[in-house]
Amino acid sequence: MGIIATSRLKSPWIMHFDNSSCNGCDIEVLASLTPLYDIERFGIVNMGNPKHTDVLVVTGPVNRRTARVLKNLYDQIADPKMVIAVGTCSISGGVFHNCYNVLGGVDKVVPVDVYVPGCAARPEAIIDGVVMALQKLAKLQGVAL
Amino acid sequence: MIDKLKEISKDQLLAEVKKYADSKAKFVTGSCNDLGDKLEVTYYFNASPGMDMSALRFVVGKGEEVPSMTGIYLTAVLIENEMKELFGLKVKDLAIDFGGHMMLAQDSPVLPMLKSEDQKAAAQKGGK
Amino acid sequence: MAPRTITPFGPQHPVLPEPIQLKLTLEDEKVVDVLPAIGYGHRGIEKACELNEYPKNIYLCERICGICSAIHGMTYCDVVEKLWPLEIPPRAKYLRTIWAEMSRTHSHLLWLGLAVDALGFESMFMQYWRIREKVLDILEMTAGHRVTQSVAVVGGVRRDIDDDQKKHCIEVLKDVRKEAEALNNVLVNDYTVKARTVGKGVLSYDQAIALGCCGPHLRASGVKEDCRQLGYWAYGDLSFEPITAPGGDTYSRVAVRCGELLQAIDLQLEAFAKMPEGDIAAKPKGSPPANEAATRIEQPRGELFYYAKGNGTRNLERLRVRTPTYANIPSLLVMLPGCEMADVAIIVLSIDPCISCTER
Amino acid sequence: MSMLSTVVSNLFGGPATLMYPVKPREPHARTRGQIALNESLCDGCGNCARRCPAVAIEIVKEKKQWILYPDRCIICEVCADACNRNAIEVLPKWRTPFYKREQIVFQSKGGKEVKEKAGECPVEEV
Repeated sequence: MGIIATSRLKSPWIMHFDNSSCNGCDIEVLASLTPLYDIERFGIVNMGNPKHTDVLVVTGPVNRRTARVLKNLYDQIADPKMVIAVGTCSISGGVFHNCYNVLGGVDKVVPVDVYVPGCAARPEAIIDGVVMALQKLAKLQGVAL
Repeated sequence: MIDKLKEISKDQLLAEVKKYADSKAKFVTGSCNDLGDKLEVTYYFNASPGMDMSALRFVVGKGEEVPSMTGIYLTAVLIENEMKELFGLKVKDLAIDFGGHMMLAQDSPVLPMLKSEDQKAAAQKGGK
Repeated sequence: MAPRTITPFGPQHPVLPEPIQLKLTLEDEKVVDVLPAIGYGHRGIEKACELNEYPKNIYLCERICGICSAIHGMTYCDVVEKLWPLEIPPRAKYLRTIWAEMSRTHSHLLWLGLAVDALGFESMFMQYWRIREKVLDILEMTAGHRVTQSVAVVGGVRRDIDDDQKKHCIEVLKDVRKEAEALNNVLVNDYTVKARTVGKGVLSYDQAIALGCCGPHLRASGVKEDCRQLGYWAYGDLSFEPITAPGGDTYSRVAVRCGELLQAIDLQLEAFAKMPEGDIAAKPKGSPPANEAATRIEQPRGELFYYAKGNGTRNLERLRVRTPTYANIPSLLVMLPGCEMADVAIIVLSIDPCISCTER
Repeated sequence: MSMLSTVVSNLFGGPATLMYPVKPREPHARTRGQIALNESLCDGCGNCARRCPAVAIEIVKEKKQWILYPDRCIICEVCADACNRNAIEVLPKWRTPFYKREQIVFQSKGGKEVKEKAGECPVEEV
């Protein structure tokens, strides 16, 4: 199993899901794929399919309709999985704290491993967040990163 | 102050909207205000091409039915559904009826845009 | 008659980063009917704006949409200023114009990138986004953040652009213009792009008006209509002429946005040259009076409509936001039936959908 | 073929990529990264907490504490503009991600006390 666990850390596949964010963080997640930041050089690939995914990147506050979708996507991802909440509003609801249709942060619905603050979170911070998630995963599985 | 605002009654609505449609005006949007026991609905139109905007406004009681203008302007379907959902405006004969769940989910608050008692009290106090 | 199937498109789809669902009724590969299901991004911002004190709403309104957040914030300030009414200083007008056009530049670059990516032209996507980073960099330098600029305040703007920054901005913009022009030439003349877009998702002049479309989507159907013609902020002093295209198809929409991208850079350069010295903000007196106002501002995606009603307190009685995508979604009901399943993605993208705007 | 000029200029133009973790980019002077309190200037007037659109600042008058919730802060800089004594600094470096949501407590006119170091990994050694 050692080789699989190590390869997972060397090339994590991420999936991005937008709850009901303002688009700012989504665009920054996308921007980190493009030439200036280019996260693919770390072996990180953006996937559209939850079954292939190791890391779920969630942006935006959970609202009453996307809560179900998010839970669904989370359940479809195979173990071990990591969830990263990107952006202030996905951590706690942030500026949307008194909107009636917002439930709050992502951690009200699924467990979150790493929180990336910022409004919108900078691509550098997102890269840091993914690396921190991998560190946690390495520790959990007892393999060296 | 809204420029070129025309106050009408709800029975005149379809006839007035038809006039706009015949003159090839563009539907801009609508807005709804909660006036306590009544709802104030305003529709905005733009004489196209150009940037000349005018508005129609009518006031209805909260239980009254309002005719839908989706037969004339299909694009009003989103705003009429939204007003129905968020304010409880009773629009009849909608072209596409989302059944009260266009914006809101099953467990969302009902008619969330209506003013709460606290809000009314705060507005009264500040107005003096 | 071929058997019909209903295929969902979204809410989590690789082409659209945002949640929207289209229920497509298909007959083999042909779309015969479409029903949009929205509401995945509904937060209830309009209500929260009534509950907050009015200066806080600037930051909430900016987060209606992260792509054109500067314009949302400035439009909110504009409509609240109309309640007094309050005149803003000339330099603030120019600064607002510059930031608005900078947002337009980066938004169009973003859209062009996403559109060519939906066509499968991935290297071009990377090229557009590479230039876009330069625009984001000058936004960060002048406003403080790449995405949420937070430059607007009721009465003017919060930050000034000094001479060094101005010089740097002009340099970068000229560079971006040169590179964008080269890429646009490739895009509009490319054989594959033409094959995928010409004659797809056609919307005629009359249909576009009857469906109440706005922005580049409307201008691609030949309607010469742009809110910047109203001459708000500094647009009255700049040489501005709306860009239109006659076709009404996806190709025209690409062409209009290519033109507007270069025009936005020209407008910024002109505004930089004409910008007067002076204050950057006027101070509002007291709370917004009991009055109502509506304002229309051109956003990258089209006309942004704000309606505000004050009641003399520090809270607003009502704020209504109509965003351009809200007006453009009904046109999908006309454009999609009859097209092939494979073209759905590019036709949906061609209205430049911004779902978080639409649902607030 | 018309793409050729772009291709050639990219070939010789050097990489566009920023080697991020190795070579971080220079932040601009105006960049809004995170906020911090200069404890020696703060008098606990509460202007910042009242104006904050995201309710990220809390002031406990009795203990003279200024509490920042980094998980709510949207870095809009309103607090820094509202402060009459310029006690709130905006630093250009973005806040690093964290494993646990923690509040950061500043002691007005006193030492700084952080409840738990935000960056530490909470997982126990197996």
